[in-house]
Amino acid sequence: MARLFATRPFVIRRFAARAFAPRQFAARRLVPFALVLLFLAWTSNAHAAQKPVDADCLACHGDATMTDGASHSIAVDGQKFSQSTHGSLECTSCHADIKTYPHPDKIAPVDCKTCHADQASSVSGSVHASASDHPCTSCHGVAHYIFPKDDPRSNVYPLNVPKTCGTCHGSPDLAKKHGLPNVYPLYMDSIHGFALSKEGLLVAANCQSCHGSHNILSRTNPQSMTYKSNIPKTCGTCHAKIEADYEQGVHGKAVAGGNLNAPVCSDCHTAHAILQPTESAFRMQSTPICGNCHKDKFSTYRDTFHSQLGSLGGYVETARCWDCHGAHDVRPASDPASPVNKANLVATCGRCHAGANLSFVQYQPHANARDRKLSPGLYYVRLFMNLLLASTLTFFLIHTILWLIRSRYSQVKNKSANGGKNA
Amino acid sequence: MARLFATRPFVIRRFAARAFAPRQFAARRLVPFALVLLFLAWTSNAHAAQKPVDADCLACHGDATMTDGASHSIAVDGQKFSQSTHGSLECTSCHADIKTYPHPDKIAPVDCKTCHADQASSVSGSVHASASDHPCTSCHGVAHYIFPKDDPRSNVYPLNVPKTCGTCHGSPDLAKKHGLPNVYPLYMDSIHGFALSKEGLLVAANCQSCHGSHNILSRTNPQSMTYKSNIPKTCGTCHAKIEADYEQGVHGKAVAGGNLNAPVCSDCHTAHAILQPTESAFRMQSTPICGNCHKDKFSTYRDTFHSQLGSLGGYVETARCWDCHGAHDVRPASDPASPVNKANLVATCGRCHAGANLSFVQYQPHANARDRKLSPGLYYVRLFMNLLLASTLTFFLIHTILWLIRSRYSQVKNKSANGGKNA
Amino acid sequence: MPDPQRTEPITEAAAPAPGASRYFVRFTREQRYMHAVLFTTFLGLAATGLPMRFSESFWARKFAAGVGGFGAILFFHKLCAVVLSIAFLIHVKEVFQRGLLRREKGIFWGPTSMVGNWKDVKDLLGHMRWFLGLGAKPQFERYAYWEKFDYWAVFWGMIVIGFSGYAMWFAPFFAHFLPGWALNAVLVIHSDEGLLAILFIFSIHFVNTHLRPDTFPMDMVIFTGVESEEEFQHKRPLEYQRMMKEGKTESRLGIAPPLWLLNFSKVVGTIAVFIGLTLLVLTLTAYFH
Amino acid sequence: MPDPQRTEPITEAAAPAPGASRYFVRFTREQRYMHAVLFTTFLGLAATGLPMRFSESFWARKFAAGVGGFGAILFFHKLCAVVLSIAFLIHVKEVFQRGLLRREKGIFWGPTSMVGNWKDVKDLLGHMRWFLGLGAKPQFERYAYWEKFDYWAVFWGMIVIGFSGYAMWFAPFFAHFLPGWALNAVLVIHSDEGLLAILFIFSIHFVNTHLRPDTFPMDMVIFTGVESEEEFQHKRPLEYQRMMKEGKTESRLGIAPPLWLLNFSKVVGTIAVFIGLTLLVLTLTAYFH
Repeated sequence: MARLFATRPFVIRRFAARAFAPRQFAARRLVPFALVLLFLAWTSNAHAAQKPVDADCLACHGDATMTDGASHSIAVDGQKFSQSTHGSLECTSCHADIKTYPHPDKIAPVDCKTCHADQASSVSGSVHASASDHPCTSCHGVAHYIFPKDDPRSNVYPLNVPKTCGTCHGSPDLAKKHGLPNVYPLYMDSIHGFALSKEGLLVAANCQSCHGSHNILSRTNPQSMTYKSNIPKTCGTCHAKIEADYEQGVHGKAVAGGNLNAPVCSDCHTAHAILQPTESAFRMQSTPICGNCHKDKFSTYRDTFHSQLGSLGGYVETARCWDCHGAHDVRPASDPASPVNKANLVATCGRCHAGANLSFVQYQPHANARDRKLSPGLYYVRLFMNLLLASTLTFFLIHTILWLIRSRYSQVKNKSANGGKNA
Repeated sequence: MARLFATRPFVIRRFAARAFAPRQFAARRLVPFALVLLFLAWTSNAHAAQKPVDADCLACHGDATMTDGASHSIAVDGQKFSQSTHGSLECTSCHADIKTYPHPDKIAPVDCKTCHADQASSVSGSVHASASDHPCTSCHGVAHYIFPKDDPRSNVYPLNVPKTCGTCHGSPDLAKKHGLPNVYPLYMDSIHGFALSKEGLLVAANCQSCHGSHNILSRTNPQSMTYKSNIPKTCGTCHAKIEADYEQGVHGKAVAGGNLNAPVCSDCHTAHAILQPTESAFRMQSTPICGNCHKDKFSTYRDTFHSQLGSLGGYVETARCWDCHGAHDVRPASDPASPVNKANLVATCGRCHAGANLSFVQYQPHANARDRKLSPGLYYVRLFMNLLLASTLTFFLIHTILWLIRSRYSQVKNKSANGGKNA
Repeated sequence: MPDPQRTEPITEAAAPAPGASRYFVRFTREQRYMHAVLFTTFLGLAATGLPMRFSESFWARKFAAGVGGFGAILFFHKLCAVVLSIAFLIHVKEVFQRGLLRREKGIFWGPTSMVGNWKDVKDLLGHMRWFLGLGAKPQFERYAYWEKFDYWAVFWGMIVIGFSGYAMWFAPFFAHFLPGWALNAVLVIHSDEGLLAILFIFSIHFVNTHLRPDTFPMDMVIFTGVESEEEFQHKRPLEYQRMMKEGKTESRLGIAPPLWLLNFSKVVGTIAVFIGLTLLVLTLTAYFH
Repeated sequence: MPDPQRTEPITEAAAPAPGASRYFVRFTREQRYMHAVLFTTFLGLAATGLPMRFSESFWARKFAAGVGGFGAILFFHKLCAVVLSIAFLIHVKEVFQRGLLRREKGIFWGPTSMVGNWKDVKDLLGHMRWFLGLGAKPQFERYAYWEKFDYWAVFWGMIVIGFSGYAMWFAPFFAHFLPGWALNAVLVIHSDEGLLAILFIFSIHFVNTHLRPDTFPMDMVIFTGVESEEEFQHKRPLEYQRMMKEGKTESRLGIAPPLWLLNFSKVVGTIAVFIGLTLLVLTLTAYFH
């Protein structure tokens, strides 16, 4: 249907041709009735006599079995149409080239742009610019039954948007063809997708909350809502306080300063498969994400009991990066507002460790036992322990192997003369 | 300041009086300068000469220390005012009775209704009708610095609404005085309050999402958004799918049919202290809520292992009411769409019990071991077990007590002749 | 961590000192070990079962939080259950082998059997008469009627609690054989029989065998296995006479319990009684709450 | 659940049959019980400690999920630690009492002491020479050098692992006495020393004392406490000679280990070795992953 409207003219069979189509028998019987209606319209509305009214059109197109020459349905449900957002318009408002009845075989495709010029211009600048691949109806649904976006019957009603976009973007083939990730299933399992599809939360972010609707641009385009440096503002549309926090932190300042290596929202939360941050899975997944950039900090974190216990899976409460450093307004430790500023350490550690005191917070959560200069005590302790472990095991391993060989040798030589069964 | 604007005329000290106030020395020095300005305004704008312009007003009111006869500040920060939503207006647009300069001692209070007639009429029909107790400024903030509601500086910016309403409704005294519950802390700890205040989520429900803004009505008023039978629609503003589900269920149908004893959203989720339903605390709290009405089902549920293990606290996954019956579209078991319909039981039980089969689902999750007719087998098993328990314990308790007494008697009589230390 | 060598004589090999009383064996080592496995796992099962049964009590939630959640409780309960089941099967296998295959005498019938007989009924009635001062104290054989009751109560309890427990654990499997209402009944059975066992063991059994004046504070015989001649004669006169008459005295002679065993038994027994009484108090408070 | 009476003679009191070899006591009951407590809690500590140390391995996560989460692991680890600490303190108290207060001989010095001496060095070197076929096998006294090493390794390990463990458990308290970096060091110490103990016990100790050809598959002496005269003479010639010379033979005489004890020891020992080797394999795979 969508392709029909936007890319090819209607080719309606002529009456003569239709007379031979047995399936259209019902429509044929309506012809005399339609002529009566036409006459009535003419007498009551003499100055518009030449232009057919809706009833005239429905006289033929109201037949649910009506098809064009290519066997595509050209039927219109008048009842449903009248409830749609365009229900108050007349057929000829859109099919403006039909001036007479009966109308010519070939009529012009309806051009939505006639009324919706702004939207059409947005689309023509977007990734969906190709009108033949992306007619308006591909998102807004069947042309005669378009509903306003706050109507649950609309294809662009918030709760229906993912399904609508998913018609194309849920297909792995399309994703492959355009080199896009297959994001539809990721979104559906995310906190946004779950809130939207399972809970039906109207305010939950759907595709167009982040990508826009008519003006969707590639994320490589600096004007795009999903261009890296625009992402905080895009997410901030809903997550206002988090955006404000983020902008105060080192990451936000770096991005604002043009450093596109610094992380934005989607780097930690992912773009589509966004999890509830209190969930076990998020806590397990996100620490390595920080580690992608902060390699040394991650490696030293992994040496700690925080990490060791935390890696056990399930819901483990031990501290992850953001539990100490803050999540969005990550600040340097020198900043008095940072939770890891010396003045705040007792409070920060004390959130988990009851009784944390000034000596307790001397603990180094990122001590590097391999760095002699930074942590000399720890370095030598580790060195000693490793040497102890290696030397003890090496010595006794050799000792044991020699012993084994020699014992066996003696045993075989003496034919088990010594040593009882339970020796 | 709020009271000042709405309830009493300005009483400005006359120049003569001001000359004796040393604190207003700065303002006094501005007088010649203001006169010059006035003259310039008069020469350049002759036809409006009588009406003072903003600069004239600020000549005096721009002094931050200026007060009225009752020592209330009547200073205006012109800079901040010009950024406010009314910044494009002139002082005399609102203070319309001021025609001349200097203006009279007593001037009329500004009436917001002049422009905002709809809102004023809404308020006058609401619980906040009393204009002296609830001037517009009590919610919209200082009169000269009102910002549009999407401006973070506005008192009615979504993230600021709870704090604004909390100014009055966060006080236990006010709650007590009006016989209202002290809901502010409950809201702030709820999932809505948390999302709004901790995460700064703009779309999270704030006070006015559920109560309205100008037209707040008592929940006993059938027109109120919080009137019991309107609550599903109110919550459905965001939770659209849940509302649709609810309307399909027995509870929704009962409420729609006028039975106000049936539960609406707030009966299970509470009105303000709404928890995340996957949270352990909600799972612990909500089963007894169902039990408030379904007393027999709750009592028989409590006899099951589901309940026994589930009551241990922490996150226990055993089935609660809605895990089997559905949460919002609770349907009678006879409905084929109900998860507890016979045809669906294997699937429903199988969600937790791997390997659930047709015989497994013969298990009665609400068997009543006290009901001989409904569960005869179980009834007699329980009877037998209880009799066994009671008779065994009773018999041996008597036996043991008698033995104890007799042994002690013998022991004392025989002066411990028999029985060694470790006998 | 072997200790530096001790120079004291080895108690096990010591002959009884002259003048000291002779000791007779009442319980074999296997029996004592079985009792040890039984009471250890029973304490474990009770300590994990009660929090599940009375999960709404504050101590159940504290306990669950303390040991790392309901999963840990359930895991430990099942672990103890499996160990106890294995011990029970070993016992049944042994009774079967000795009684039916090897046709040992005294397993199923006669004065040394655990099976109840007419004398037990008479002993019970006679004992009751004695309680009320209406007759002399009955003379007990090897196993007194309350000991037989203890044994069969545990035997029956094991089958009943065990079967119902496994039926809950593997409900989808058991559902193939059991009717629907039986799946409901197993919880009632498991929890009532378990409660009975707990209440019985931690009150009646403790008092009868350990805390009554004759044995206070604890009857060590299940730990040491032996009883002095006087005690034996006083408590089981019939068995003592029978032993003398049959000339089996020599074969029943044991050694005096070494001090370490008495001390060890006291410590273990006291801990068990203490845990048991604590659980009893918690159960009763939860039950009558 | 007492068993029907057995009619076999009581093994404990039995005199050695004529012609059978004599048995001598090497470990007292206290020492064997201490070893039992030690290896039980050690297995528990290793089984719960390793999943925490190698928490990123798949088996650690499986294990945590199986026993009800990390809380259960941590709880059980602390429980075993407390039991082992108590056992250790009892041992230290006893050594202190016997060596310092009662001034028993042979605790700190001499051939029966656990304290290393010049002979141990010579024995070690001689043993090595023997390994290489360069000399005769040294004659060992009561405790051979590798046994002394085992003892002191555990003794030292106990102090080091125990102290560092409690320092982590009660970090805010220990922070009063320890410098900041020590709070970091305790984890390194705890986990390295624990790993050393696990690797050592589950490979070297198992092989040295149980799996080498002379003792394969298991040296039962730590379970039974006694060794036959021939074995004793062969393995500890010096001690045997000293015992004969000092005329202490009588006081060291033990009884032949009863069959039940041998069977019981085999079962327990096999389970322990099996668990230990499993943990060893898991540790090595995780370490070299």
